[in-house]
Amino acid sequence: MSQVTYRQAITRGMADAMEADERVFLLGEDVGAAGGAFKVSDGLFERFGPQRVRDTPISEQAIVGAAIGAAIRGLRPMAEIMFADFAGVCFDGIANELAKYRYMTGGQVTLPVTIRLGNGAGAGFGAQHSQSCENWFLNVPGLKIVVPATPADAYGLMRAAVADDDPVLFFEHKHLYNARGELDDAPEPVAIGQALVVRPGDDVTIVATQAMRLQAEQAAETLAQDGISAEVIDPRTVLPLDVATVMESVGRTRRVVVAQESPPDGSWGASLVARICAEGFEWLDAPPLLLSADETPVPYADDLERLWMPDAERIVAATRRTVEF
Amino acid sequence: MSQVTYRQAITRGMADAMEADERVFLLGEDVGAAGGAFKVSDGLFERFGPQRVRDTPISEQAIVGAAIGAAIRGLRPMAEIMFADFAGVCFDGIANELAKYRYMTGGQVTLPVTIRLGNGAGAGFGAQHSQSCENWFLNVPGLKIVVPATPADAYGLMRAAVADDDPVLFFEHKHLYNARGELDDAPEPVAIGQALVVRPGDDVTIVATQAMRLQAEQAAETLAQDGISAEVIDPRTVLPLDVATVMESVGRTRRVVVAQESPPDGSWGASLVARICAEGFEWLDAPPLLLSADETPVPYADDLERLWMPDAERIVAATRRTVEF
Amino acid sequence: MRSSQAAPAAVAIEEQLDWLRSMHEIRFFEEECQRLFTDGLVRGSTHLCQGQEGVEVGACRALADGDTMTCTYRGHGAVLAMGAPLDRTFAEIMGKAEGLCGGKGGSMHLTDVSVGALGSFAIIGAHLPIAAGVALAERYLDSGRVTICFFGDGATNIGAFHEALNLASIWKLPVVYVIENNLYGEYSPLAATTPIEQLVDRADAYGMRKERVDGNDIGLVHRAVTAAAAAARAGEGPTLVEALTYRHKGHSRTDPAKYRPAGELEEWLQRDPILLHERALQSAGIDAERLARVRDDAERAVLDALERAKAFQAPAPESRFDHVFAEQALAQASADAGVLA
Amino acid sequence: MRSSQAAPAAVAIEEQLDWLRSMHEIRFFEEECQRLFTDGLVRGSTHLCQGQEGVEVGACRALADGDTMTCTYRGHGAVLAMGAPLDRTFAEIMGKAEGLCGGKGGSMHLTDVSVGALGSFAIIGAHLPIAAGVALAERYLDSGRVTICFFGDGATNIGAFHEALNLASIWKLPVVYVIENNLYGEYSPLAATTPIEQLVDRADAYGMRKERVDGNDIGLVHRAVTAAAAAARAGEGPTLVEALTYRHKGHSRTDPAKYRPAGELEEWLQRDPILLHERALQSAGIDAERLARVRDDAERAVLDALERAKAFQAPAPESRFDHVFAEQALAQASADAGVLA
Ligand SMILES: Cc1ncc(C[n+]2csc(CCOP(=O)(O)OP(=O)(O)O)c2C)c(N)n1
Ligand SMILES: Cc1ncc(C[n+]2csc(CCOP(=O)(O)OP(=O)(O)O)c2C)c(N)n1
Ligand SMILES: [Mg+2]
Ligand SMILES: [Mg+2]
Repeated sequence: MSQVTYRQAITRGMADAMEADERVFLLGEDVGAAGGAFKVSDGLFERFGPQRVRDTPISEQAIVGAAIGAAIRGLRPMAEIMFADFAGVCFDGIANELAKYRYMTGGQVTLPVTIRLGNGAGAGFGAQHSQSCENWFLNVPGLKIVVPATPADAYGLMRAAVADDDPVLFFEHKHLYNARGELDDAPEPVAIGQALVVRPGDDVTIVATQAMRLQAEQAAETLAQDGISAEVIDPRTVLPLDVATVMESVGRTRRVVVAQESPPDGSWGASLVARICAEGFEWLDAPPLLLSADETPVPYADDLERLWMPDAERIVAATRRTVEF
Repeated sequence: MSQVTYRQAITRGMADAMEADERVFLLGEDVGAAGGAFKVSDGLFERFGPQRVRDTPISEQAIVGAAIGAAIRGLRPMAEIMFADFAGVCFDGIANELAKYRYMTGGQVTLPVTIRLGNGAGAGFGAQHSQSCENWFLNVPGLKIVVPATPADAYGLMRAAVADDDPVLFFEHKHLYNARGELDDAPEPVAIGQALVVRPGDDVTIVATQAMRLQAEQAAETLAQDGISAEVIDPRTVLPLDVATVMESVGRTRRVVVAQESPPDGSWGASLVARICAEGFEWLDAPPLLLSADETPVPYADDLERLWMPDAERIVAATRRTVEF
Repeated sequence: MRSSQAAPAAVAIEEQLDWLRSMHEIRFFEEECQRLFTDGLVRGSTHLCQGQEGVEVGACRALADGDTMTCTYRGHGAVLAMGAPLDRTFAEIMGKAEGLCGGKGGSMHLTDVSVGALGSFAIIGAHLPIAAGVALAERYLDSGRVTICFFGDGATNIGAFHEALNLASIWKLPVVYVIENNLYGEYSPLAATTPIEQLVDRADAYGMRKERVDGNDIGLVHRAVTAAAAAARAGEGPTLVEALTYRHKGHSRTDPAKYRPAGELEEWLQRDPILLHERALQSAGIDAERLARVRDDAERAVLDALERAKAFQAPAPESRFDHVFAEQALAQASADAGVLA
Repeated sequence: MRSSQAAPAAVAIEEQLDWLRSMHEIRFFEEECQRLFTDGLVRGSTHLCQGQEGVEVGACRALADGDTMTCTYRGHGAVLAMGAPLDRTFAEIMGKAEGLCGGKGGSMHLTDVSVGALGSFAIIGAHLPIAAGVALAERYLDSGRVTICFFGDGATNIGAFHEALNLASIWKLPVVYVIENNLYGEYSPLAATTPIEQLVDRADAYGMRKERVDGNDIGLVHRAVTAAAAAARAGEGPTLVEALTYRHKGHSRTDPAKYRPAGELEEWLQRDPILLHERALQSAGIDAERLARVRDDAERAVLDALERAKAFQAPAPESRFDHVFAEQALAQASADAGVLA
């Protein structure tokens, strides 16, 4: 067991995956000698060489396409899209090709593609570099989408993603790269599609991912001091959502708050609320509360960006309202 | 008052908009002499000439970009993206540029851009030409998204979209092009963001758009024969959703079914359910029911495609379950 | 652009007869296809390739065993040229369970991986980067294989074309990009959308090898693609081949092709690739009777295949949940009719 | 590529002194900017343009009143060259209410429409089609105006580049595309990503006019862009200008630029555009004292502007709901803290 950063955990996840299987390789812009824009592939080029750690031109359509093509011929590509927002320029490749190719061919091709994307706000990068882009892809069957919050989950989901025979979008929260956490010396993969009960509780369930999960944990701590016992759940995968784990919790607590770093419409949070209502409407003692970011693009200025999205304090307030309903 | 097709209503909407304002023009692939892939711009080239009805190369990024650039210089472009699925190749232009440009510049630019997209399934076009792509853009603040179902709404929303100073995505359901309906001789614009109560009812509210709305009307007819009075609401705009009109109805009926032609996660239907629960949880006598398409890409074969999405019969069954809850 | 009426000597006559057979099969296949659609037996749309068989057969027959191919929605010919069975190809277009893709793909997505037909793509340009990826894998695995990527003249204006060719060139990938230049993108003549004379010159923007050929002369296409494939295998990187050809029919089922100048079609019919190849074979000593037999055999094969295809079953309703994922469990979970309640 | 040490005779000396002033302002601005970031007074990232001032000022000063410009995240210089006020530009980067964009945009999105700086774009390639659209509007409105679009060498590999240049060319739009070729895209040298020698040759793929210039010689840049703008106004369509230059600093705040070969920076510092232009002015008879005064005035203007900017207020919290839409009502409706409950 050691303390590592989220960034180091991903790096190690990729390195171990490459070590374990020669078909695994990484491609993206400046992922090689430069170690990636966020330094997540630091050292991989030196260790695995230019064949397996490949710098590309600034051509995201080509990156995603090349990953698809390589995958159908038996390789297991990891493609980096730097800022998740750039998925906009290769959306067709992800949503129309990668997600549908297997289905359209009646299962003739297998697409073990992992796409890594730097997600989220909080660092002053402005409207085009701060979105939670997992929400763009929720309505696209054929994809699996993971959103790790901790080093252990990041490592475990990276291993699972690369080992998975289906396309996985792996969202790395940029604001967490330097966050530290425990990582086992021989860490295991984390199953895709399995939520984690981060903190058990009895009075209310708080569901959150990535940076918001850390805020939710903080909020739960604060609430505990007031005698409110909040269970915190991190879905870790948003497509498909592990509704069962959430329902098990909500079945006990009968109250739920979903906190997310994005606007409400078309979000995983709204999708989860719809599923909670579908499966456990009668159990609920309070309306499910969806705490979202503002319905605006992400503003640049420090203060504005901070206000744009929920934080521990607002989660506390929202949870109180739900508990007191 | 005359009977026109949905296609003719859109054509007339564009023509009247161009007649009314010289800054309005149309660009897209084969929208000119050919009249568009779906013949929606038939006759416009002859009437308004090559300056105002512009054929482009097969370059959707250029189409959207050109519309943005022209708009900030005072024109009012209507851009056609033929099949909505092709929005995947110009997703960045729509979601990262068009939607955010005004905000990022603190209001220095105004973007009266209308983007027309051929939406939806039901015609055997397969997985890459049949999606309900409005769902891709729900999490992107800065856009308005309209989804007309009838000739009158198509005409009225087209006029409103072109007159609007903000970007509007105008989704035309391909399967409705030949559907007929009434159109006033001097038709009015339809306000963006206003739902329509299509059929009043007391026992349950059914919410649906585009092709599903017609199925919902049929379903209501069938239910009426069984003594179930269903109110049918067509949001007509899915961003922003007119939650007030839906809540007014649900406040009376206390039961709601949302039927849509897409998978559930990340859909406008799930977003609406989340909002209904937020605003009217206590009023509901039954869980809000979200009736969606299968969580798969759209299959090609006739029978499979028909099964893939809800229809009147399944809406009837779902509504019965909700009423009997 | 050179035109060879004489068949290239290097290719055995039997092989060249086989090209003829393949072109005939495609031609008859497309004619039947058209009938299926106009008779309303099949829905959706279809994009026929009559007139372009020379490019498709000429190029695919330049491949070796294990080589692969990707193409567009106008891909019936290319997929058949790779060796996809006629009956299961018909069946796919008819949405049958025994179709190449189990009825999931349809006319625009014909795929038969077992013969190297890796996929037909219906978003313009999307498969060009995918083909680069296929070639990257061949390079990575040191397989010695090459891949062909077919696309249209209109597709050279989309962004993915640019990114794919640049990537293929900088990495010297074993891919042959073949433009089937049939003079139109949907209803637009090339000159209306593309400000240069020769599309193949776009190769220069990527420092890429290039070759422009008469696409209706199957011998020339075969020779050009053979050379390009050899170069690719030798590590010399990709080639952009522009094959000039013509589609005899409209863009799609609903297009009467009224935008064509008078006489254009007639002129191209004179240069029908089947006709030209038959002439070449006659010059090489094959008699008319033998040629007629090839044609008739092809026709019979197509009609028989169509009958078989018609007899195939529709896909089982539950099959629509298959093949979303490699592991079925996830898709099955949603098989309960999409109701959240 | 020609190199002119002598200033082009056609441009008045006063105007050329003004170029120098503008380059100095940009240089000092960027130095202060860097300090703001390294001191942690500003978050996020910034992309500085020291060394590229010759391209930005040379090109923008070739424009006439009412002409416009779009650029990238590395756009401080271009926006200032168009005449954006120093203080409000600083203020935007500092996220102040009085910033050019009210603090909504930041370093990567500097925009001042009032001076024709239509926007800075941070997704590579995205603004190239937008610039075509701006030019289309000028054409449509018969305004006689032209627009400049700046972008980097690395951006020539993205799809939007291809689509935009093709469209601009086929429609003969009045736009001047200027590649600021600073030899690197982020940390990658051009040759690692781009298989051709001269980026400007990509113009041939679009039948587009082209010109390659020493971007550190402001006179040559000015002359090339003046000619391109004149051609554009005359209806002769767009030009692709490649200006060879160098960024003195790393790609962004966090980049120490270790990937550069030893001596490369030093060599380029010898060819600093400010230095070269000062020499040219000296040859034209301007004395050292006058040159020093220009420099000092620029420095003072920048430092004063920075002081003013520091004193500006942070944006009001509620201002974050403004400007999503032209009509405010819609955004305001969601101002109740994003809670669905
Ligand atoms: C991205 C995208 N835009 C538009 C279309 C619609 N479309 C289908 S075929 C076609 C014309 C293509 O022309 P070309 O590349 O010359 O191929 P051809 O059809 O002539 O074989 C168009 C525009 C599409 N499928 N994908
Ligand atoms: C679509 C997209 N991909 C990647 C990036 C990340 N990125 C920002 S700057 C840059 C390098 C651009 O190089 P170049 O075009 O030469 O411009 P320069 O930075 O040298 O001015 C990259 C890859 C981006 N902003 N957008
Ligand atoms: Mg064509
Ligand atoms: Mg550069």
